[in-house]
Amino acid sequence: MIDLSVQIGRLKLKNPVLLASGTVGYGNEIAEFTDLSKLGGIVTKSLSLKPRIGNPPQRICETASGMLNAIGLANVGVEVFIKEKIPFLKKLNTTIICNIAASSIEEYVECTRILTQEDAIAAFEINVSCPNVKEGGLEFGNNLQAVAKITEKVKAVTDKPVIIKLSPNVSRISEFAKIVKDNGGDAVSAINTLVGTAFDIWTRKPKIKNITGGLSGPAIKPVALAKVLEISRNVEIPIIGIGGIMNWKDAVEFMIVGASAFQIGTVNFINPKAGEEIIDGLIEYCKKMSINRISDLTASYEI
Amino acid sequence: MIDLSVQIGRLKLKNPVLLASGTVGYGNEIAEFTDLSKLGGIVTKSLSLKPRIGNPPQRICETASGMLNAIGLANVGVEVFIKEKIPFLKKLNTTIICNIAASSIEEYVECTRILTQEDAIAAFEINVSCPNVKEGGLEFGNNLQAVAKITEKVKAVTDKPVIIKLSPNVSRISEFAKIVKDNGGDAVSAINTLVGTAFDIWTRKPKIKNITGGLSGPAIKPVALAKVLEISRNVEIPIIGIGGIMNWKDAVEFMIVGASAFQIGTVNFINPKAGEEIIDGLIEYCKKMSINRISDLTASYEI
Amino acid sequence: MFTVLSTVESLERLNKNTFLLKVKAPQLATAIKPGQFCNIKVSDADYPLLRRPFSVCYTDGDTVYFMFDIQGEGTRILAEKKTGDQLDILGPLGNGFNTEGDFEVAVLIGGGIGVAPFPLLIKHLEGKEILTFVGARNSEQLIKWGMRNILVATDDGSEGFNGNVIAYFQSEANKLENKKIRIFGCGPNPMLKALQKVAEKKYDCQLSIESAMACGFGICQGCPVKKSDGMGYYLVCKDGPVFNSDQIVIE
Amino acid sequence: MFTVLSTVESLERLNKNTFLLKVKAPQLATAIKPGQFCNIKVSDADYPLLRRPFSVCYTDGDTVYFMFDIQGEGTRILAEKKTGDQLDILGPLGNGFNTEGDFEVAVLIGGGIGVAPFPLLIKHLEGKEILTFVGARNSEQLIKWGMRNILVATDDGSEGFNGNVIAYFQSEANKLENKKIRIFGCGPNPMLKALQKVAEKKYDCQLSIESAMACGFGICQGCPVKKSDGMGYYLVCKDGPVFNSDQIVIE
Ligand SMILES: Cc1cc2nc3c(=O)[nH]c(=O)nc-3n(C[C@H](O)[C@H](O)[C@H](O)COP(=O)(O)OP(=O)(O)OC[C@H]3O[C@@H](n4cnc5c(N)ncnc54)[C@H](O)[C@@H]3O)c2cc1C
Ligand SMILES: Cc1cc2nc3c(=O)[nH]c(=O)nc-3n(C[C@H](O)[C@H](O)[C@H](O)COP(=O)(O)OP(=O)(O)OC[C@H]3O[C@@H](n4cnc5c(N)ncnc54)[C@H](O)[C@@H]3O)c2cc1C
Ligand SMILES: Cc1cc2nc3c(=O)[nH]c(=O)nc-3n(C[C@H](O)[C@H](O)[C@H](O)COP(=O)(O)O)c2cc1C
Ligand SMILES: Cc1cc2nc3c(=O)[nH]c(=O)nc-3n(C[C@H](O)[C@H](O)[C@H](O)COP(=O)(O)O)c2cc1C
Ligand code: FES
Ligand code: FES
Repeated sequence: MIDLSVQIGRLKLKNPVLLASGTVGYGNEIAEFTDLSKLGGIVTKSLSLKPRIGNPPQRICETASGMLNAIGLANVGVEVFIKEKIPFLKKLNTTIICNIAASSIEEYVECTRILTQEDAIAAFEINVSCPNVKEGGLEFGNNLQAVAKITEKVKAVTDKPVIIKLSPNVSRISEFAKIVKDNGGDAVSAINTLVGTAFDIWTRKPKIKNITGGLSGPAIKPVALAKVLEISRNVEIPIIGIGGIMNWKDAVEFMIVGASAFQIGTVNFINPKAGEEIIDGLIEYCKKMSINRISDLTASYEI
Repeated sequence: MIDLSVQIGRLKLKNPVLLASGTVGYGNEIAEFTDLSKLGGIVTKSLSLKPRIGNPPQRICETASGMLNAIGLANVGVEVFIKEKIPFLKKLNTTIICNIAASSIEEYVECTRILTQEDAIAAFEINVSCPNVKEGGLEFGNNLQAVAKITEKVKAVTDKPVIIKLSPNVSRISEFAKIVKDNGGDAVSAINTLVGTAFDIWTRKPKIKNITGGLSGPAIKPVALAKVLEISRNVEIPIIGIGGIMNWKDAVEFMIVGASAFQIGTVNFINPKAGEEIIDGLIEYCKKMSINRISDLTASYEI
Repeated sequence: MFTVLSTVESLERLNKNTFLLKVKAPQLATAIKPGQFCNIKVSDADYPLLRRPFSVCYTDGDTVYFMFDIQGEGTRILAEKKTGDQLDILGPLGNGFNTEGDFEVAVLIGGGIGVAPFPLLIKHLEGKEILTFVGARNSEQLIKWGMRNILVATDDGSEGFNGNVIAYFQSEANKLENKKIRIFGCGPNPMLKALQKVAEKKYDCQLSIESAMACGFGICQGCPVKKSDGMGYYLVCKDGPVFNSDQIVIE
Repeated sequence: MFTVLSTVESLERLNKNTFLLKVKAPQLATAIKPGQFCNIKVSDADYPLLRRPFSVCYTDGDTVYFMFDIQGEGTRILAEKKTGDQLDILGPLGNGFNTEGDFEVAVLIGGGIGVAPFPLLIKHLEGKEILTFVGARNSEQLIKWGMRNILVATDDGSEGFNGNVIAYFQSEANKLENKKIRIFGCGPNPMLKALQKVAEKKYDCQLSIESAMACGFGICQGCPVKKSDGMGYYLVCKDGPVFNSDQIVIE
């Protein structure tokens, strides 16, 4: 028997497969396709204190081996989330990581303070890196002091593990991982989407109403791997790898370069059973490689 | 007749199509496939003062809609370039832009000082952004002060236009464009490759000996477009757009978001006649859109 | 909602740009309602990345029909499928047309490939009087497969009414004045916008609309359409693709 | 060097994993020398992105032959080509084997798909005595198409010599002692390394080597192989793919 469980700081997952924020909603639709209880966990859509209706259309567009999105953090807000979404999430029998995106440090703190009382939530992922909202998002994610402060203040209001989701749109992501660690953060997720755009050459208008969007999918995998490797080689902090994972091979690659667990995003849109299939693939791989504990893969690169 | 000529500061090109540094060598091999005299110009492989043998294999690997390279700036050095390559380049009847990559500010200056005496060279492109050499490269490209100094010092030793090739591996590329402008730079090229990596899951070794490489090709086009747009909206400086251009449509997109000219790189490996084909496509597009001067396309986005 | 590996039974060319694809997919064929759509993976590889949404055109026993126009790379690949090929389909998606309720005449108005969902709709409208307005640029691009009581309009007048399909409907509408009608519209946005205006406060009207989509089943939030009450957005894939004409604002 | 749009004449399966592809490409057929290769665009789309390099296997009139193993996505797509399909080929590339000079016996040693360039080489070796050592994992994977005077070695002993092809050659080498021989080797790196050692200072030996490649014609510098004199790198695509055994260091 292969031990698939992994530990992200104090957070134990039955396996390293997480569904990424913004790519599973609140779990209900995807549950029709796949048995979520088999997964390591799901990360819920970024929540803000008040509901957000999101950006006007067009919100997405396909690119070479990738897609751009500017959803604008459409979400139901903390109150409705607790009332309407948590009851369903509770029944899933998988680890629930609650992702929070806010426009001010105070809002991050306030959301966490309220949500930490919910037993269903095992940990928080703090999204300081959404490129698609004007007020906060990118500004925070590219600012070491802001990330330090958010980490520190959020930690102060919750006992649950706090994971900071980092922006790839920076020169040295490891500096951000370090500041998260120094301010008590339990782990980092890397990466969120890259800022990108696309224009219609006949109308000369952006294909996405928000002008720029976040690039995800296989196109960004090499960048994401390099970011995870950079953190892994420079900072001692658990890493959740994200970016372009389509199958178990990609997932293994992320663990090798340093990830303790990983999230799958865009692939859920194409193959909502990808999470389960990846678990099967991981087991086969471990057998072939005579690996007993999947966590031994983490940062097992040979350089 | 459509006027295809474009002006990059003081540099006039017969059309906006340039072949990117490192993807045409010194022009001789690709000349077998395509009539280089039809193109706007070619940018020669990054030169350093002394020859460099480059990185050990494996230097390249394919990724989803992209490729990683870590050539390590293999080049013949300034002396051999002048003696052996310039005579051929002279005969091409196209604009020659000489790209320089160095490990110190002094080396940049020294290379430029020597090369500026060559009539065949119309302009310099200063590569402050190669991710694949340890000493300089990335360090310079991510450091505003270094870019300022390189621009200023290189400008001091040449009367020819100086184009600074910017790194995309930064938070705000427009800050770099601004510092180039403030220090007398004539134009910027954007973008160089994104830092990326790939690992073999069976050996757990990097697929590229240098561990990380530069990501190019269609995968990076959305990122490159966003960087060009960011510069275009924030700094008044001519921009040469680069990144993932495969055909005339991609080229038009770059001009719409702000490029005065553009460079094609990876596509030369796949279709060495791409440059000529793009010119044909541009002409057709202009006809359809009733555009008389291609330069009217630059920054013609409707936002 | 589920994914199935269907088998291509045939691919037929209906006109220069339009194809009729039949796949064997028993589970889907049973589950589908008119106006619903499926999200199809056009190739085994990760390219093109996203699935492509297509209305279900018709079902017959175990067989599901799709009608599509070649638009770009994805539909080009789809048009190369051969009998026996496997096709990964996700569906059924969306809400479909509401055929319940009290009306005598079903007026179907379709522009271009917008007629795709009508054959199955017609099957479900048994017992009603049906009129199908079919519009196209020219007679070569007209799609008549599976339609009933066809009234043709072409932009260039090469067949039928000379003009757009909404104008044609308006010119014929007086003949329907004494009957209780319900309109089912599907086509490009400008057409739907015009239809919406015509229907305003006058006709019972359902519109099937398109949107860029990533998932097709409600998890990406990529497919918003503005609610007419100003209270944010519906998701086209989940809340639609069929809406009552007065529910939404078409851009 | 040029690009041509060739037409697929046939695709034949030689064994479980190996295919023989024939394309009509007159200009190429005339230009090509044994040991040269071509860089093939396996699909019309931008996916897979890069061309795939393949040795020319044989030429016959206007027809060029390639022999290939399915390895990954690119060769999988190539194996689906049908008669009449167009194929964009860039070539001829590299330097090819040197068949000039003074030798009596040509000893061809190939491992796996490494035998691909031998049929054309054999054609150009007319008048010489030829011995072809063909190695494979097992008899199922042996490739004999277009070879002459075949000496078989299989790793599992299922056919011919039980062991690798270099060991087999060594065991036979004494029979050639009085003749002037030239070795032509092609196959996986470990095999070539072993052959290089065997040939050292003893045999005239040319090796055709592989490398990851982007362009195939000398502009990307992606395909270095270390020079044995320590003075940097050769480019496999331009300076090779055939090298004298003592010119290079194989990793
Ligand atoms: C609910 C729904 C039902 C549809 N039913 C049909 C149908 O029955 N028959 C038919 O021919 N077409 C239908 N379409 C449109 C069809 O999805 C597009 O023509 C197809 O996605 C184009 O893909 P492509 O790769 O050929 O084009 P490309 O232009 O290369 O596609 C690029 C991207 O844009 C998206 N896209 C392009 N056009 C559209 C569009 N009109 N709507 C949504 N996304 C688009 C693609 O999905 C892809 O992600 C429907 C669309 C929706 C949303
Ligand atoms: C000069 C030369 C001649 C060759 N001749 C033949 C031949 O005659 N018959 C044959 O079957 N194969 C030959 N090969 C190997 C062939 O190029 C690869 O098998 C093929 O590129 C694999 O592509 P893929 O997409 O199927 O595999 P993937 O593994 O999916 O390819 C991924 C990437 O790796 C590269 N790659 C993978 N394997 C190799 C390899 N062995 N050498 C170089 N690049 C590789 C591909 O080109 C691609 O860029 C030759 C290679 C070289 C360099
Ligand atoms: C449509 C869409 C919506 C997303 N929404 C969020 C979000 O609300 N919060 C967040 O932290 N990340 C969000 N992301 C980013 C993903 O969680 C993930 O970091 C990114 O997509 C890269 O992974 P992938 O390549 O596997 O998709 C979103 C991504 C997509 C494609
Ligand atoms: C193999 C390779 C070598 C390159 N070498 C250089 C170089 O020497 N100097 C430089 O400034 N850029 C170099 N580049 C970067 C390109 O000039 C270009 O900026 C980048 O590839 C993005 O454009 P593309 O997507 O069109 O390839 C190289 C790119 C590739 C793929
Ligand atoms: S397409 Fe994903 S929510 Fe509608
Ligand atoms: S493959 Fe490009 S130089 Fe050899």
